[in-house]
Amino acid sequence: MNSIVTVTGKSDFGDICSLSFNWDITVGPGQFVMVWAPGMEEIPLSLSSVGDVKSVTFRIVGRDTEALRKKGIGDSLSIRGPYGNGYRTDGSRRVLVVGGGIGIAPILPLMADGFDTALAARNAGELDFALPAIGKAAGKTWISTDDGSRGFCGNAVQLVQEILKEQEYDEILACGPEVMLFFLHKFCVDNGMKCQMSLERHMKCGAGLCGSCMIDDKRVCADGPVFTCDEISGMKDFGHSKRDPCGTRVLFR
Amino acid sequence: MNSIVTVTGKSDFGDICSLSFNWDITVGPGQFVMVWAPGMEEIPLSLSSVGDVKSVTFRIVGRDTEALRKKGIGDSLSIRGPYGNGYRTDGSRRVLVVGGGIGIAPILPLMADGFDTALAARNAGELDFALPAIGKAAGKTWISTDDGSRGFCGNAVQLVQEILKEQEYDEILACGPEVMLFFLHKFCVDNGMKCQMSLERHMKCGAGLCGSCMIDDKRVCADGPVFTCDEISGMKDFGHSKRDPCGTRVLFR
Amino acid sequence: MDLRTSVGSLVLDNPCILASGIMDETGEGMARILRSGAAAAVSKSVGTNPNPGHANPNFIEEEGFCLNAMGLPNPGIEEYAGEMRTAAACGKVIGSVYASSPEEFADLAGRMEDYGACAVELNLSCPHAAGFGMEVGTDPLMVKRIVSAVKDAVSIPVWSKLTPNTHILKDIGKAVEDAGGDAIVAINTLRAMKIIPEFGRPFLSNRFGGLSGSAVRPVGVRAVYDLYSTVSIPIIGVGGICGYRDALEYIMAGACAVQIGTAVLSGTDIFRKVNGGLTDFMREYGYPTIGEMVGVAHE
Amino acid sequence: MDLRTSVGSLVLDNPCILASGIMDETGEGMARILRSGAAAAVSKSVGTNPNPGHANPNFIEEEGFCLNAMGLPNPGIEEYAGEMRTAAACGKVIGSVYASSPEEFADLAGRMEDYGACAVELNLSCPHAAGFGMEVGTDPLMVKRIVSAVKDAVSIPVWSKLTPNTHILKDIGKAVEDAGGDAIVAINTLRAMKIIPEFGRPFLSNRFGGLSGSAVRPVGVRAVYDLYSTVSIPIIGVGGICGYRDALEYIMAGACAVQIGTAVLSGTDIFRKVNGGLTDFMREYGYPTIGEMVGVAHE
Ligand SMILES: Cc1cc2nc3c(=O)[nH]c(=O)nc-3n(C[C@H](O)[C@H](O)[C@H](O)COP(=O)(O)OP(=O)(O)OC[C@H]3O[C@@H](n4cnc5c(N)ncnc54)[C@H](O)[C@@H]3O)c2cc1C
Ligand SMILES: Cc1cc2nc3c(=O)[nH]c(=O)nc-3n(C[C@H](O)[C@H](O)[C@H](O)COP(=O)(O)OP(=O)(O)OC[C@H]3O[C@@H](n4cnc5c(N)ncnc54)[C@H](O)[C@@H]3O)c2cc1C
Ligand SMILES: Cc1cc2nc3c(=O)[nH]c(=O)nc-3n(C[C@H](O)[C@H](O)[C@H](O)COP(=O)(O)O)c2cc1C
Ligand SMILES: Cc1cc2nc3c(=O)[nH]c(=O)nc-3n(C[C@H](O)[C@H](O)[C@H](O)COP(=O)(O)O)c2cc1C
Ligand code: FES
Ligand code: FES
Repeated sequence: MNSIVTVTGKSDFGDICSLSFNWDITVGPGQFVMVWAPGMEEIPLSLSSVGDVKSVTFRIVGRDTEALRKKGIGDSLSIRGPYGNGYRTDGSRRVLVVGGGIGIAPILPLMADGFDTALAARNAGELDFALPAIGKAAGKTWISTDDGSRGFCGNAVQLVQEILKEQEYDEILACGPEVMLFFLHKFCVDNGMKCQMSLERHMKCGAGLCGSCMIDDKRVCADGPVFTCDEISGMKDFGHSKRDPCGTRVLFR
Repeated sequence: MNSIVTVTGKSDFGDICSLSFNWDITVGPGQFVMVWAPGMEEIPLSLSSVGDVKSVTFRIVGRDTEALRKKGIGDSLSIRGPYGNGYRTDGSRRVLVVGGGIGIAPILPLMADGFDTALAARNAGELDFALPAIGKAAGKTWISTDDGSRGFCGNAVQLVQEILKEQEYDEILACGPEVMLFFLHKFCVDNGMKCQMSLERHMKCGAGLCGSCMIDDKRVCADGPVFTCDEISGMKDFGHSKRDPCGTRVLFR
Repeated sequence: MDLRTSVGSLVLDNPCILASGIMDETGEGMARILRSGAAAAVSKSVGTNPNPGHANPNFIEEEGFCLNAMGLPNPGIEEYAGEMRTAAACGKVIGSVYASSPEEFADLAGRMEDYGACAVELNLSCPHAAGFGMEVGTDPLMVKRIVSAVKDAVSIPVWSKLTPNTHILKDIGKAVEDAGGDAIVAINTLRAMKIIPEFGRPFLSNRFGGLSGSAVRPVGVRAVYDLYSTVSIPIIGVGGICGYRDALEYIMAGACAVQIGTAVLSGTDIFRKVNGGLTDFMREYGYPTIGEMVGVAHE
Repeated sequence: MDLRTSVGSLVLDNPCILASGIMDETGEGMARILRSGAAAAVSKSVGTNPNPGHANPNFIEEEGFCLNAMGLPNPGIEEYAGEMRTAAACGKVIGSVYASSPEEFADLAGRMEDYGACAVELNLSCPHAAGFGMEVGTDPLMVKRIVSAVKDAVSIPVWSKLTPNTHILKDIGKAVEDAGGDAIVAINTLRAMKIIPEFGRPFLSNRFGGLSGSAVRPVGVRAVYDLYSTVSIPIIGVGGICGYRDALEYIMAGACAVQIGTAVLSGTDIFRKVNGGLTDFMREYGYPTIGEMVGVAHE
């Protein structure tokens, strides 16, 4: 069932755009929706806020995100979902949340929930969209940029290493580019830390039927998008290959 | 949606048979179900008990009631419903329940609820099926037979007249042959009493769609089968004509 | 907002019509629906002779759909005169008829005109009546002959109700148009069956029945969309309409009016509810008339 | 209770098969379903060349049904070899293929045999792929030629998956049988459409799609019942099976096995649940084997 929602808020930060809307459905951090309006293809986007007002925050990377950014207050969107499992947090573990690049968007709800958070981006500008959330964060926040233009100079994994020098955590909840997650996962395994990571694959149905989003025998849309450290350890495709819209295996660069 | 239920109890009283079964659905007194098993046509029957164990009690008058009587403990029945509105009782009025002939079956749940009850039948034998219920009744009960073989000698309307000499009531809830209801309704109107009466017409869908059970512009299955004094007063067909399975109007004898 | 619409020359106060076979075996049943906000009511499909229809059980409701095999019960065209007159006194009534030959169709249609019908609807689509309905309505040549014969016999508009149980719906639609038919009604029910495992046999006495309700809406909307791209005569949409958004799907697919059947299960106020929802929608989305919405989904 | 059944010469551990197009674009997806209790899995329908399918949106779930227009995405028969081998190593895999000519069908089927398929399923029924599926599968002569060509090309059993979007299903079934087809699979989805009123246009990028899920079950059961009374080759039932009683409807209508698609939405344990329910039912109602239940609703 899709819902037709009306855009009630919009912010633009360079090539990152955020649209908010009222949608009366319970959603957990890490869950995603399929977003559509005439003139674009339907695309999966994580929810970047999950309270009474919901939002999606996306980087303009191609035709559909470009079309979506053209939407303004009062425009209608088709929203299918929420889909996927989301992050599981039960308060029994000390959790560090890690977001990289546009992968910060899906972890904003965790930040709003008060978890300590590490944010990594290429440069200061790419973090602008997260500043309002950082301002309101109840937990600790750390920042790194590849070029050192804001916060610690280095990547997400390096930032996490720094943080762990001053503070102890049992588990990492992360979202970001697969290459970042690949090394972060390796770091967790090497250091005996638990983790949950949100993965991405090409999605069509979003609901677990069509099989276009498989990593090994897992459906990213329905069995994920958030997978545990152990699940990821068993994935031959992780960091290695994905499927194109035909289902053909494509190796990462 | 039909339910397949298993017969758990059976009693036979001459040409009247009662089948009970477990059916986990909330039903009110006066509601009915469509009952079927292979080898018979589906027929409407009121529920003669509406607690955890439900039952139907029917007179054998033709092929389908004959087929249904052949069912025994352990046999399966298809039950559709419950359909119809049932009697409305809110405790604010002093109520006398009146059942005539097999029309006693649908009012047994009201008797079980503690209402005072008048039962009328052709002869003593035709009341046998109600004896267990009479034994357990918390309210007052009166009986009449046309031939005087049990209780007061006379018909239902005459019995009601007798009862009203000793006791006051605000409303009559009745079920029985249309000719009995016709005169009882006239009695109520003449004496300024409220009433609710359960009517019958040929039923197919039972659910309010097909229009085969109409009395004037009312669907007996969905707007009834229980109608109020005022509703009945406006019915030209009441006591006058019914429809055959083709929809052709047929005058009562 | 103006809910008025027209099906060819027939102007309706709103786009909601009672579908054939629903509370319309009697004149007073149709009259009630006309008082409940429907712009018109289609009569029960009536044949030459009285017909008790199939034996019970002939109906079952499940979540999302109903299955029925009433088998076209009706008192016959002679007896039905009174019902039509009662209903026609209260508003617009479309007389539905079924037959197995062009001549019989023409004869029945003529009678319906005499009885005061404002249009006649040819049942070329019932999926559970041997020798009638879709058995005649899936042969384009036969359809053409039937529609022509009826057109010759009456002066009121002639609607043809088609079945979705075919891969040649467009051909049948063309046949109706070629024969001079005034409008197409789509869809009738889908041929279907329910089996009760515990009994090891079909539930309906006729074994086969027709599927209606929400479940068939996407099929009906598609059928109307297909027809709208094929014929230029008006189309009336029917199948699974339970609310105003469902009605809009049909209208935007190309229907200038809709019929509501199974949703009467939810109450006879369904017509008022749909009309209310349409009014609000048109105000919010800036459509001044129903006509402006017809077929927009083709753009 | 013995859940074993056979489709012609092919013996299955239980009657539940994964339907084509569901989690079967990859070999590991099929392998997982085989581990989840399905007796066999039908592959995604594969064509000669890689095909990305229709653009998003191409799927929507509503209460009681799904609508999809995936458009037969697949990596092409060449590339699919690896997926088939992965799956076939874990159990029985039926290779589904689509094409527009008998020769192409024969070629693809031969490749599937080479890849280890235990049977091949001809997609003569997809309702939303121009030039394929039901566009070839509603012409009995064409169907006969396709089945004959494939029969000549392979030695594994040849199943034909038919569309319910036609009034000549029995004729098509007969054509399959006459051409030596080993089994019939019924049904594929119903051609359907959803329109979004607020946008005034169809939801699916392809506009038309296929209806699946509970809503189509009564149509599927009817189709199997119709076919069982017409042909004597085995029938596999599919469409809206969400529980064991749904599977029983198909079996009693005449199917010796069933396929499950949309209900995978409720979890991949659906195969185990249906098999569990069947076992309990057979114990309670005294059916020693699946075979004893096949077609009983015809008696
Ligand atoms: C579960 C999930 C959650 C996501 N959440 C976000 C988010 O919160 N913010 C955000 O900016 N992006 C998110 N994405 C990625 C987002 O879907 C793509 O950026 C978007 O689809 C690009 O579309 P495009 O037409 O603009 O670009 P295109 O030029 O079409 O594609 C650019 C790249 O985007 C990816 N992509 C395109 N279509 C799809 C598709 N149907 N499914 C998955 N990936 C696709 C591919 O990697 C492709 O190479 C998420 C993806 C997934 C799977
Ligand atoms: C709402 C309602 C509740 C009823 N409750 C009871 C009850 O609790 N106990 C009971 O004994 N009887 C009840 N009846 C009547 C019962 O349905 C009939 O006695 C039964 O259908 C007779 O079927 P038959 O084949 O045995 O007789 P038939 O020989 O077929 O018919 C005998 C008479 O029964 C009536 N009848 C037959 N079929 C139907 C039908 N489909 N719908 C309505 N009436 C029909 C007709 O008046 C007919 O003349 C009820 C009827 C209705 C409408
Ligand atoms: C109980 C019932 C009886 C019907 N009888 C007829 C009929 O006599 N003639 C006809 O053309 N259609 C008949 N139909 C079909 C409806 O008119 C309508 O085409 C179909 O049910 C789909 O619409 P819906 O989903 O709104 O019910 C009947 C449908 C039902 C449910
Ligand atoms: C997402 C999706 C994709 C499908 N793809 C195919 C396909 O490639 N080939 C095919 O023959 N059937 C395909 N089908 C049809 C199913 O195999 C099945 O026939 C139909 O969905 C009815 O069964 P169900 O109600 O159990 O899903 C697809 C169905 C769905 C929902
Ligand atoms: S996108 Fe279809 S299974 Fe995940
Ligand atoms: S029995 Fe069908 S409307 Fe009452």
